[in-house]
Amino acid sequence: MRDFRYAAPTSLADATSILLGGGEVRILAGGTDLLPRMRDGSVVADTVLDVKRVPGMLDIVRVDGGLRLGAAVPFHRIRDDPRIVRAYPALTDAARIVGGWQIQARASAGGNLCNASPAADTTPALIVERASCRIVGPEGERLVPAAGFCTAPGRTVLESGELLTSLELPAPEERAGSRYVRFIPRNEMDIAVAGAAAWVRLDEDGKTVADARVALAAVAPTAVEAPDAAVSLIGGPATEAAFAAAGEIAREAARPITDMRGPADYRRHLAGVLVKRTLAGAADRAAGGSREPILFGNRDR
Amino acid sequence: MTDSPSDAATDYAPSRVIADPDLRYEVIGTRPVRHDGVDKVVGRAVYGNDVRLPGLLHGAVLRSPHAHARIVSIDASAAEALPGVKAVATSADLPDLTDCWTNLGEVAINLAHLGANCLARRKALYRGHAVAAVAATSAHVAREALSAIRVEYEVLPAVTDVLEAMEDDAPLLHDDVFTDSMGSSSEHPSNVSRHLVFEQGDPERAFAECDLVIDRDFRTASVHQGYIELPVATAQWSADGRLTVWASTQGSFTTRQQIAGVLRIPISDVRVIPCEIGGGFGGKITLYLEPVAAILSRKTGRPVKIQMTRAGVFQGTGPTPGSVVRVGLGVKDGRLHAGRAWLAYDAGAFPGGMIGAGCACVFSCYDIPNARVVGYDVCANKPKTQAYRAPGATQAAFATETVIDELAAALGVDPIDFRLDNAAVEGTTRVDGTVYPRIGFVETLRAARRHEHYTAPLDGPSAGRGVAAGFWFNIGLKSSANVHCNPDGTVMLVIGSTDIGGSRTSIAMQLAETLGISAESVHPQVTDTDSVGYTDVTGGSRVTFATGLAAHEAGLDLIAQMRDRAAFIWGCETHDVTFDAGVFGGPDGRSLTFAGLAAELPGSGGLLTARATVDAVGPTNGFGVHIADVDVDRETGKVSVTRYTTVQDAGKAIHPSYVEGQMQGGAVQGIGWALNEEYVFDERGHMENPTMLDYRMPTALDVPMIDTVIVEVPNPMHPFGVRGVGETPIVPPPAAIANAVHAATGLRLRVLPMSPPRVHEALVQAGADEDAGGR
Amino acid sequence: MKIHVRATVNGEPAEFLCEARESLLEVVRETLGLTGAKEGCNNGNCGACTVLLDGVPVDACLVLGAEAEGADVTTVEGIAEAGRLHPIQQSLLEHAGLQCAICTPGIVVTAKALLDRNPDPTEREIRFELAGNICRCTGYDKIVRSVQDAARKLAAERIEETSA
Amino acid sequence: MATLYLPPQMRDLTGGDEAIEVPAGTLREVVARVDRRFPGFAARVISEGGVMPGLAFSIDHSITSLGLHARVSEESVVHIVPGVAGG
Repeated sequence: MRDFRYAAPTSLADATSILLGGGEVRILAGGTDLLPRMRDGSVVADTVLDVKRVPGMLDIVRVDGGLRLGAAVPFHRIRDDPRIVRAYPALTDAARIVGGWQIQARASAGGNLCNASPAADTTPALIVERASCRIVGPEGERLVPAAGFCTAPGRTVLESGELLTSLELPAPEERAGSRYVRFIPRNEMDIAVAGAAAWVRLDEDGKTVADARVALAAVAPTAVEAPDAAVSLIGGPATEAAFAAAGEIAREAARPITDMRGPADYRRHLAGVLVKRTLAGAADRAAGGSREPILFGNRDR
Repeated sequence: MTDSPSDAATDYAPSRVIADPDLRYEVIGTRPVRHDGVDKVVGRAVYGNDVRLPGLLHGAVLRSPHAHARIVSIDASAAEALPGVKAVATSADLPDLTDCWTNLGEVAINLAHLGANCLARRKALYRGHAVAAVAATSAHVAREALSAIRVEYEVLPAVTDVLEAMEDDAPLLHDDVFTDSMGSSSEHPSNVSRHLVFEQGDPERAFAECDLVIDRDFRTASVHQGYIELPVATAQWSADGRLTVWASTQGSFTTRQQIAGVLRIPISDVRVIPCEIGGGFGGKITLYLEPVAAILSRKTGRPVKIQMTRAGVFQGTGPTPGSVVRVGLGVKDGRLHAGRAWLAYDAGAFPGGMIGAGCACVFSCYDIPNARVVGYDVCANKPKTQAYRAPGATQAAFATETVIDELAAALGVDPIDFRLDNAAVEGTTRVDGTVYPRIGFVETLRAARRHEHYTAPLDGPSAGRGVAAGFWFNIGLKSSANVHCNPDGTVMLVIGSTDIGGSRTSIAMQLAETLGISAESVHPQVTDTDSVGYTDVTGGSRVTFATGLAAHEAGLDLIAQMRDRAAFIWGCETHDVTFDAGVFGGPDGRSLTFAGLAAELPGSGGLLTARATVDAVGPTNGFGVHIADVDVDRETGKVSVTRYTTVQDAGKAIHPSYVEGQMQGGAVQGIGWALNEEYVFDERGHMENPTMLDYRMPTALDVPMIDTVIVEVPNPMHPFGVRGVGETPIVPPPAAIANAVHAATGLRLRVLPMSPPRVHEALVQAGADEDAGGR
Repeated sequence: MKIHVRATVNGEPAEFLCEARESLLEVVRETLGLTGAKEGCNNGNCGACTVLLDGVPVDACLVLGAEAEGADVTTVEGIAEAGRLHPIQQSLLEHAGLQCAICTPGIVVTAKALLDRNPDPTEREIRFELAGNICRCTGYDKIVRSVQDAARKLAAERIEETSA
Repeated sequence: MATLYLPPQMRDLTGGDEAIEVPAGTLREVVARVDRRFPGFAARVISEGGVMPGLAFSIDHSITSLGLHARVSEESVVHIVPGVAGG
């Protein structure tokens, strides 16, 4: 790759001015996507802007009962943070399975969002956790829901000079739980063929679904919600049959492509299977089940 | 043969060794720490890319973006003008060789093809074919300069599928390759470079006599050796004409021979220094970079190092052939009576796949009196295939072992019993006419049958168990060893076999046993082609067998010299001096230990050096039996291997830990081949997954512990009974797993890899068939 | 223009100049001469280049040299202390957990980090955390056993220290 | 007499016979004698004074590395097989 300017500003203002300073500027957080793409020539940069020294980028702080997650906080800190494990387990699930430990040591949820790969594992998790993306730019600050951040493969809502600084996770709700599962041919070090996140809140009886959300990975140009699948559950019993039916509905939200990682039909089928499984996991957690991530993706159900 | 408990010296026992209880050794069969171990765990061992030289330039290789194209012109002037760029090389810098063969011991190779594979001449024959190379002051500069080389291509239609490549109207790769049928040549050029037929008995009549006949079709994808070390070569062409090459190679001498042949220079002008090698599995026998680095060095007068990229490895170096195999077997009165097989293996861009081995292996485990085997070696627009651990055998065994399983099921016979009933034994004639010497297949089958795993309960309705057998020839070839005796009673052992997985120690242990000293008293080192006698490649499961034999013979030479010296010291005749278990004995009860006599050497005429060079015969054959448990996720089609046991005849395990390691490593490569590894080509013949992310080799999380049982049926042709071990373990896994998937699901999968979408589709299809049948 | 970087490497202060495009792997290997970390893929898929960055295993090929400013870098050369092998190194030797050994430096570094964090890992935990280190030779069995054995050795050392 | 077994694809030379009895000697002598009886044989197995690349002779069920120098005894059985390489 050709050489470039490396900048590691220590203030947001400096970062913004570098972003606006001209030339092709690429943002470096974990670098796990950027560097391979620069090496294979698919991305060219005049300036690489390392945002990890910008204040707040690596912080996890409590805000109003919720959590503010710096955009560059690496997955290994997300997966090990008891506050996240307890309150946002779908995010922990996703953080634990991106690449291997070495990748998790660098890659971040913010980077996952900005990279805007349809197969990003944490994006569906952020969507069902109702995370907001805090964006800072020359015009000031704005909040965008995680579900609306990616617009197409490799494209986001970020405008010129804007930077994703943090993810705002709302206060967790009572009797709620979440889960992310994905399907890969290996058990680690792979890209999702399909993925599904779910969030479920149960009624006080602990058996009826009070509210639900479902989001899918790798079956559409961006991570997408499957609201019909979620709505189908509300007011009904939290049973395997209901989750399976929701999975069938979720398939309709899938618009997968065929590529080297899997045929479209198979991906659509997987979407249904994974939604069923992820709903069961989320409901179990809502009912007080373990929030510890399950190590083997393989037998997860 | 009795089961003996595992080696008590270790606190874990992954392997049970089943051995002849009468054989007693002091060193052989123990598990010392390998001699090169510390360097390798602290990061000090010098691999090919760790070579540092003053003035070193870095090279990079430009690869064809097309699967098949005529190279109209190459204009490197813009690249040469870039700052930091010192030279550009193309095939014009290599001698234009017409058919010119060199014998590498195991195989003869066509140097014209080898040279044209190193740098494409006239045509690029696959996507990733090297077209030009740059030497520059840094690897970054060299890589950037590649984009400044202007190559004009005339793109030609490409063919990557082996059956399509056999069609008469297929795009023709070479106009000078004709079909060879055992010495007779086809009239017209063809992608089919070789046609083989083996036959014994009267298969046609025999099939008519059978009670049960099953014919099945199989396909396997191209898979890569997947060594972790990127191929790398450093060359320094000195003004005096001497060329020194630091190589990552399985064979320094065959590398020297290939370099000299491709560059048309005297072999004595080439010195190859083998570095530590980060995996090969057959893929680091052929040259890719060495001649290119050499000509760049000649052009610049400076040493040049080239390291491939990982994409370059996948796209430019040998996978093993993809295959289409049809196997039919017939049973009469419960015995295999007739066999027929049709095999087509893709050779890649140049002739010379593994079809000979495939044909000879397809029925090699069994006594099948009537058989006919037909094979084709087929050129296609893929990287030239190279050897990969038991090359050609796994594809064939996948077919045969699946059909065997189906026959056993149809007959209602236990699959191991069925194999026992039909097993090849000493005296069985293989389809290529070879008659087996003492082999251990029956013992291996029995050990598998007895293993607790075979009858352990399975967990759940989606679980299944399968077994399969595997065979590999093993080879002998040439090896040398020098032994220098030190006055402190230790010896230096100098060998030429590059050490890929602990062979320094397995060879040193054989010398130690011969000399009656400890393994730690032998200091083995691998040296360069100027410093030791000719030694063939580390491949063919031959090193512990053949280089071990050389070390043993050098040890015998040293003992003979030391007996002479003891006789001199004691004033007696040499024949009065005995040697037993490390002690020299003389008249009147005089004796000296090995160390005691070594201490006397400097003052009694000087220290001694011994040597041996052997052309080893009788490597005999390796047989293995694997038991695989799988769990099939019916909703996704994903197959998980939940338990795995390998049983293999090692002849005699010199260092059991490293024998187990070969069995475990081969099994896991076979599991990868079975489940997820494959070259995915698009319609243009471009590999779509040239990364270690998308070419999915097993991770630690994808496999269980691999249990091992070493069976020891000593090889009568080796002083310690050694048989080759390294290759056989990759042969059984795909069939064992396919048979396990059948046990779990009732489905027969006959295409590799058995990847989740493929298994899922088969499950859906079976469900649909069932529904249709129900209606 | 080269970038001036100050870091701690294997416990010693280190200063180096690098181009922005140079990875930490290139820096430790080419500039600092620490060739223990290996390049197997140069895109984070094999783990052969694993080093510790502030105590956490990373693929050195996916870190820019410039990012190491102020960081604490440990390569495989820094795992053994004063010539004494770390228990994971000793266990790999005793259990034949290496064959060609090109992946071994990465395995040593990751396993050391694992044992620092989790002194008594289960087989699954070992396999999970080592999944980013591809080994093509061993089939992982003996590597897993080596890590288990190293955990036992470390536990014994801790008991010894406590009783001493 | 030694016995040379021809692979199916060479039996056109002998009118279909699989086995040929030949007097012992070096492999070179054996090949020359067979060639005299069945002209064209040598051209199928010898190239540039050595064994044809890609072929190998197995004498008494062991591939010989001695090429045409190999000794064939009165009781020997000789097979012609394709060369096989290991990995």
